[in-house]
Amino acid sequence: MPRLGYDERAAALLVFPVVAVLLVVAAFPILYSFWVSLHDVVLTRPLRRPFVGLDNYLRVFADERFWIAVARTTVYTVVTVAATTVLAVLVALLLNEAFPGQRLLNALLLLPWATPSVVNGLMWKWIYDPSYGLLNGLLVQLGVLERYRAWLGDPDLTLLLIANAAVWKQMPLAALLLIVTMKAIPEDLYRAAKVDGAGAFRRFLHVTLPALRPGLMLVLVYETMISIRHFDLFLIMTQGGPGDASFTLSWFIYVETFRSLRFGTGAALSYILAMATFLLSYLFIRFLGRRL
Amino acid sequence: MSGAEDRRAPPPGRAAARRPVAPRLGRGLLLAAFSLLFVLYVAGPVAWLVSSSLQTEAQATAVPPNWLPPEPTLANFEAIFRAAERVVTYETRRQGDPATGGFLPTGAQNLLPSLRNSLVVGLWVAALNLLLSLTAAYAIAVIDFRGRRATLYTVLATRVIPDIALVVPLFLVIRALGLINSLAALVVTYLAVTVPFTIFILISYFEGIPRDLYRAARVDGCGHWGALRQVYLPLSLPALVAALTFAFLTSWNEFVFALVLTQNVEAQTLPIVISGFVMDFTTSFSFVNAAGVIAIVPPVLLAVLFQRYIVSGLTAGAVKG
Amino acid sequence: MATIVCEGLTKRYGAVTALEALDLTIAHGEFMVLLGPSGCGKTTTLNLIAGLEEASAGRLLFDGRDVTWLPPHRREVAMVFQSYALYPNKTVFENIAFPLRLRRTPRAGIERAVRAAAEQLEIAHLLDRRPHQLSGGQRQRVALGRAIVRNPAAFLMDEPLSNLDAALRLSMRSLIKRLHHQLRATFVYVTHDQAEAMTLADRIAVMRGGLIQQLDTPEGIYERPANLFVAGFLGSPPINLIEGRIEDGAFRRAELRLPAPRAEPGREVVLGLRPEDVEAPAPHLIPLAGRVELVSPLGSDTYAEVSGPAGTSLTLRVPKGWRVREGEGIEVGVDPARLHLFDRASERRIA
Amino acid sequence: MATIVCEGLTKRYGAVTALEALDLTIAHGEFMVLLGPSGCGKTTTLNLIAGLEEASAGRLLFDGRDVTWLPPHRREVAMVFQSYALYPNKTVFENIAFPLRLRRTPRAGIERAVRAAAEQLEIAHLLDRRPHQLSGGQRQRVALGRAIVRNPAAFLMDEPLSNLDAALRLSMRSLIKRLHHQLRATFVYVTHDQAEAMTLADRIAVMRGGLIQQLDTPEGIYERPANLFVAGFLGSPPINLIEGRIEDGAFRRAELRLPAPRAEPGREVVLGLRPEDVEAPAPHLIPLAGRVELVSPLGSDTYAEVSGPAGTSLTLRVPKGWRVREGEGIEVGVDPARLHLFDRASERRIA
Amino acid sequence: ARAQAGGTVNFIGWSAAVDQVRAQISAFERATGIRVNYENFPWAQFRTALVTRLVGNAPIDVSWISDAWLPEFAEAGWLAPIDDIPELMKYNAEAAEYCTQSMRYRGRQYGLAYYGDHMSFMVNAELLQRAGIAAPPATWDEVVEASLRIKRQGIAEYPLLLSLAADTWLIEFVSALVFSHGGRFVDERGEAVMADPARGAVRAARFLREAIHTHRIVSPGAVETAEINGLRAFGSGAHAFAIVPTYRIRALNDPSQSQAAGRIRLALMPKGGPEGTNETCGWIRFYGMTPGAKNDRARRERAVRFIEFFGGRDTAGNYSMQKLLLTDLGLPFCTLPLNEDPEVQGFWTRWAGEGGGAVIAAQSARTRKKDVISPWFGEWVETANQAWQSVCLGRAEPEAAMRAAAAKWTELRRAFR
Ligand SMILES: Nc1ncnc2c1ncn2[C@@H]1O[C@H](COP(=O)(O)OP(=O)(O)OP(=O)(O)O)[C@@H](O)[C@H]1O
Ligand SMILES: Nc1ncnc2c1ncn2[C@@H]1O[C@H](COP(=O)(O)OP(=O)(O)OP(=O)(O)O)[C@@H](O)[C@H]1O
Ligand SMILES: [Mg+2]
Ligand SMILES: [Mg+2]
Repeated sequence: MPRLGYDERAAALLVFPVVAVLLVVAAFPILYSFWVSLHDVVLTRPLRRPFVGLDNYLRVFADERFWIAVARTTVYTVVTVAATTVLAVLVALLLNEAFPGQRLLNALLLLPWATPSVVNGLMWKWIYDPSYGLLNGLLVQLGVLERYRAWLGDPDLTLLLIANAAVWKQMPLAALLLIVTMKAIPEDLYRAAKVDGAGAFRRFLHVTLPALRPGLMLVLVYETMISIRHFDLFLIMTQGGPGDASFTLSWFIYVETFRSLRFGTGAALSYILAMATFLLSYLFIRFLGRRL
Repeated sequence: MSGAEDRRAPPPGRAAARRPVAPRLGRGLLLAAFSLLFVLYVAGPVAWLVSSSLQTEAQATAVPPNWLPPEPTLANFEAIFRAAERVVTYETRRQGDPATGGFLPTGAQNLLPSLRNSLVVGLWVAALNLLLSLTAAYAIAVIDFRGRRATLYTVLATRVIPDIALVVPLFLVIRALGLINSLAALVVTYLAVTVPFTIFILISYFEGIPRDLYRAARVDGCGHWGALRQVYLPLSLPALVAALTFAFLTSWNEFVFALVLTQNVEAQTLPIVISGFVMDFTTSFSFVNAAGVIAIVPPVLLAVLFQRYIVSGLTAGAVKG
Repeated sequence: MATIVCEGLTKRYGAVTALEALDLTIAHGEFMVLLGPSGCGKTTTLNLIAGLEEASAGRLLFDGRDVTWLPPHRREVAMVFQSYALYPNKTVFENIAFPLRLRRTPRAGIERAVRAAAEQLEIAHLLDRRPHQLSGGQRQRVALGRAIVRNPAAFLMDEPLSNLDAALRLSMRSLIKRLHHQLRATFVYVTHDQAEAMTLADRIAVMRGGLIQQLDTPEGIYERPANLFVAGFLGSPPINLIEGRIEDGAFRRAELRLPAPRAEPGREVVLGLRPEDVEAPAPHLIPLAGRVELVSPLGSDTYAEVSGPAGTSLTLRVPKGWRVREGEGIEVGVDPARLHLFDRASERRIA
Repeated sequence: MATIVCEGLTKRYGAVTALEALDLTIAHGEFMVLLGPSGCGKTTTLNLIAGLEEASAGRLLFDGRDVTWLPPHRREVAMVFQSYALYPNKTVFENIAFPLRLRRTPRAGIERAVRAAAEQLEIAHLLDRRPHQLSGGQRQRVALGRAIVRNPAAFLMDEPLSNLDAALRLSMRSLIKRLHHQLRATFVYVTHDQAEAMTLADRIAVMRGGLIQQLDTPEGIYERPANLFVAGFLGSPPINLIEGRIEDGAFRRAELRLPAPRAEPGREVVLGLRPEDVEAPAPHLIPLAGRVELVSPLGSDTYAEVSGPAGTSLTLRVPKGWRVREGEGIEVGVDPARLHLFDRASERRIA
Repeated sequence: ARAQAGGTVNFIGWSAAVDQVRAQISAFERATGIRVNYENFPWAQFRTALVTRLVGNAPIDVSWISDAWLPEFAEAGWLAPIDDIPELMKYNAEAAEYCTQSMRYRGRQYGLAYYGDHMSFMVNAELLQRAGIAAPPATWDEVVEASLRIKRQGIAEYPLLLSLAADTWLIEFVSALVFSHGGRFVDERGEAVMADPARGAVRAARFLREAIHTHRIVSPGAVETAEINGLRAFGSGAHAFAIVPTYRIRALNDPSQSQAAGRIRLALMPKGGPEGTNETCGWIRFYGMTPGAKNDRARRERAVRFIEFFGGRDTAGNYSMQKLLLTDLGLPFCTLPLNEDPEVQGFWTRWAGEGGGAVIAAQSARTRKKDVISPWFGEWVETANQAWQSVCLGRAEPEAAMRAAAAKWTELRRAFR
């Protein structure tokens, strides 16, 4: 059967600009770092960078630090993504209501997101500071705490506290995506659910939540993608410490690449992380996406 | 045929029964409580940022904390807005002392130019991003072409590799393009960084637009471009606002790429300049916070401008069933 | 079961008044059909009864209780939406089961009820599909299914059969009738199908522009339309209307003369003659002759457009077994008892 | 104007076959009505003709040109969607004007065309509203308006009048008819309304389960249904079907005996009698007696359910002017020429 | 005089002393006619930015370099030796030996100093006085004793302040502790000895652990206290003792920057344990030249003049930059002749108190460079940092932690061959 291919041609034309930009800016770096991951590139030995196949990957798997990093990354990512998502749903529900002042709250929502990451990191580090931090100040003034204490220095809390700083900053995007998804839910469905006898909570459960699927997919995919690779907060707040309490994969990659100058294993680590990220995203998309 | 209107005079208006207050009150209280929590959580830290930017360094690091500025001072802001490009010589150099309030980190004069750089980059990225991702998202969401899903996954896959691994090769690319230390370098980089996800945002929204509308447009005589412009564009305003905000703020926030791709005030963006205030010898938190406050203002203003496009019921009444 | 009382219910959308001071009492277990031209406020009425819109004025009582401000999910009414409003993420089964789930019906009970409903609606083979995989008529039946599995105080149905074929519509109609008999629930039903309205309704409310024009039994509405509008609205093809005046106890228009004993002399009137109210000429009938202009065979019946006496143009149903041809003459008989007379100024029925 | 030829058009959705090897030729300027039960593939056929779905197999020709893969906007067809598919962001005016704008019609021309169409559709007062501010029937008319302002090669209309009241439907019907006469464009029209189908169609295609059952003129379909399905599908209330066998040139079932001269003896058959095909008894008619079980007055007509001879249950239209009561006897006459005979096994028409 | 030489020098540094650098650049440009293209990044991101540029072959001529990076950068071929450039080598004669040593790798010298400093032991004289302690403690045991006394009297919750956050400063802080305990990380042959309980590293680790967990004289928050936060905390007057880079003395005694101003005094690094010495750890930062600059005649000439002007004497023959850094920021220098400068002497007296200058000089003479500097330092120090932090957190035995650090050292050293 002859196929005219109008659709194919239109699609190609419409997708082309993006592909072009990505080819120019993204393709080379990605392929280059993949090439590096297959070679023993250690910058302190510039003259030898032999092809080593998957050796870098094997080396990484054999490194106990890798497994520590995997554990830290898992905790951090799960906490961050879960907290962001839950908070975002709540915030979206609030801001999707019509009430006086709702527009103001909508504007406030942008505040954390618009705070530059550098400022965000410093601000939270300051808030957590053991000798003049606000958290200490607040808790002492409220009588919860007797005297100032170390927060980030407590290895059991470090990841959670960094996660909190991350959640604070990331939640607005997640909430915005969910709000936008909510705005697209046909009013008719709520009307049907009301008539079917659903109160506010059941309407949320049976109408809002299912309809939020695409939004949740966006949120989960994006938050996973960035949380699992989060880096700047660690640089500013703990540098992997105390001990190895915040030694995450992305921090490991940074250390391996820019501190140890081992570009080969750094790239291999990056690709391992990339695979994990992609797999997770794929699962979210397949699970929550409609036609994707 | 029916000549005169047969309109019964409306019966004397029986007013509707008074709407009961209790349920409204309950809802109001609930909303108020949640709003309060929301404001505390979201705006609390920023409020502290503002408050500390109005304090001197010593006041800001006092124990117990000064929640409100004891003697509000605009010195930090004045410093930023007064800071002018100057020739630094032995005579005009500054000897740092962060606590006096008169302290001004070197580079303060770069803050406003970098604000401009950030704005320019952000707006370009947002605009170009929209062009690129709208078309691509439309193609992927609406057109049934071979490789539809593969395209999406490939595009997304460009964003799974940690930035830190891409820094060096990206530097090589931008250098090869001769764009080092230019805003254009940042614009293309951020496009590549943001486009995959904005495409994704738009796709997931487009899929929710009734397909019969697309069909109607096609039958009425729209090609794909027409359907995109006439149906998908106007009906996805909220998603467009989200995507725009995302693209803008991502460029606004981005740090690592800007760090390696720019060299000076010609192209440096806000985060780079602000992080430059965090110096080895003298860091003024109150000043950094003042800069942070200034950095927050433009995007929030923009957001307020665009927020009215985030509305519901855009497709109400379009289709039945 | 519920008595539904609307007291001066009014609904305004900005400058548009969709419903104007509606007074309507629907008895326990009554089957009320709302009839009226497009945009007359039928859907609005249902929405107000269901609580989906806020009344601009007026009160609504269920069994004497003021429910004007009661939220819809506390009202225990089932509704079939004109736009279906199916849950796109749920399968057909889940769509129909949803109201039952909300009422914590046991799993087995739900299964049984949904299957039974689907069986009756002839969509049992579609239970696993999602709404977007259904045809228009199938969707409409799912919407109907979602209502009929319930046992509410009142059913509100907004043109629930409009997209079904005649055969299916017939069986759905009897399904609804059975449901009504079984549950004795109150029904408020919107339809444009005269056969549906006539067979289902205990009473019909004919509406126009947000106002009720006539509220009566089906026969009452059809045989004694309260005004020109109601007369013209029911019946397809519609009633023939002829303007004239009463003289000497008879309707007169030029050479046309028809007996009208009870009418006040000198009045300007409109005479109504339904197309189907003509028969073969007979002694007890008034003869009516004309020329056939156009013949439309509808299968079951044939209609003819006839240029009648006094410059009138009439649509008549050709009596069974007759063969008529365009351009030929025709002569029929009319039973004077089946003529309708309306005042031309007030448009009200005279006789 | 276009001849539309479907050659083996097939559409599958996964395991579901919506349309199976459809062969259909629609001539230049023909008015083709698609008729069939819900879910039989009517909408699918329109979608394929418009190019909105990809055929799984088969070809589509417009005027002999293969357009199977031609994108919809190059096909110059206008379509009224079953779901209306109005542009929610555009006003009614803009909705109707949209196809004209796309064709770069001059501003004044658009204004005129849209106003004229709106006038005819009785929605001229709604031109500034947006779709969500309209009632169901008003939306449907906007959808219709968007099609009729155009001058395409073919009109595809999917139940365009289903949500309109009878009066409006009648005037819309004649509007469409006029349009057809004026433009002599090809029409493919889906409806469930028998009157619409009969009055508008040049030919009717009766479909079932993705297959065409009969393709014929309206009279042909009604009077000579090709099989049991078609016979049962048209007519409301539907045809009465009585099973029996042919003996001695007559249909027999127990004591019931009706002449059937042309039928092959010994065959198992089904006899069809339409409810309206009974009259007052007369010498040239076959008498038929029974007991009235249920009377349903529809206004224009009254139907009776009658338990007839040989344990049959028949629905009959009560001849004009008769008064029947439930429980009483009734006797009517049947014209043998109006009886339908079908083979019981193949369900095909015999005579 | 020699103006109009023209051309540009590309110089890259971290965001420190920016105004001083720019002032000097103005002078340099005026004096030589060579333009300077000056880029700076925050210290935290400096290595990332610099490495990227170096890998990407960006046209850098001169860069600030930390002594810790020297072996790595030299091995990577990013730094060119300058010992064949007499204009620069002549300054060795006037430089502290320790500084020159710190810029050497495998026998070659790679630059001229930007500044050189060491970790100092500082006390808050007022708190000592309030606690009735006459003289600063001379050993770490005495520090513990004094701290406990101060703590008991409620004068300070955590009398000893240590900044042990996991950043680039950590190795310098712990090296000071280790050296003062008479310990070494590595011996002269480069073998790891840090795990040897007889050599000071383990003893230092044990001291840390006890100070935090047994005596509670050091805050558990030390592991998140970065150098600058430590400075603020000490300046707030809440601590009696601290290890602080010497140059901080200026800020600490500046009333506009510190509440404890005027009360901070310097003392020799306490001795730890039986083999204890007063040794401390020093470091230097220097001007390095890239091979790209060195291999191009014109660029090389400009770079040499730049380095000389900044790291040596300016065209007028003065050590202007060094003096600027000292007087503005308190940064100590490597150039011995400046010690005789009355202004410099006045500076020390003003900010470090009477005799302060002498303590600095004495401590300076007891300064060792980090013995762990090596081509694998960058990689090893991550492990070492974790080990030290684990000790501070009480999550690892000092011996085990040092063994882990030693093992890593040995492994990396072997692998490098
Ligand atoms: N996306 C789909 N997936 C699976 N089956 C589908 C899909 N779309 C339609 N069908 C099925 O295809 C058949 C034909 O559908 P179509 O819409 O053509 O019916 P129709 O004749 O228009 O019916 P109606 O009168 O109810 O509108 C139906 O049985 C329907 O369930
Ligand atoms: N949101 C709205 N804004 C303005 N007018 C509205 C709105 N909704 C409905 N209307 C108008 O109110 C009137 C009544 O609408 P309603 O839907 O009740 O009509 P209906 O009787 O159900 O008609 P149909 O048979 O066409 O469905 C209509 O004229 C309609 O145009
Ligand atoms: Mg309606
Ligand atoms: Mg259909």
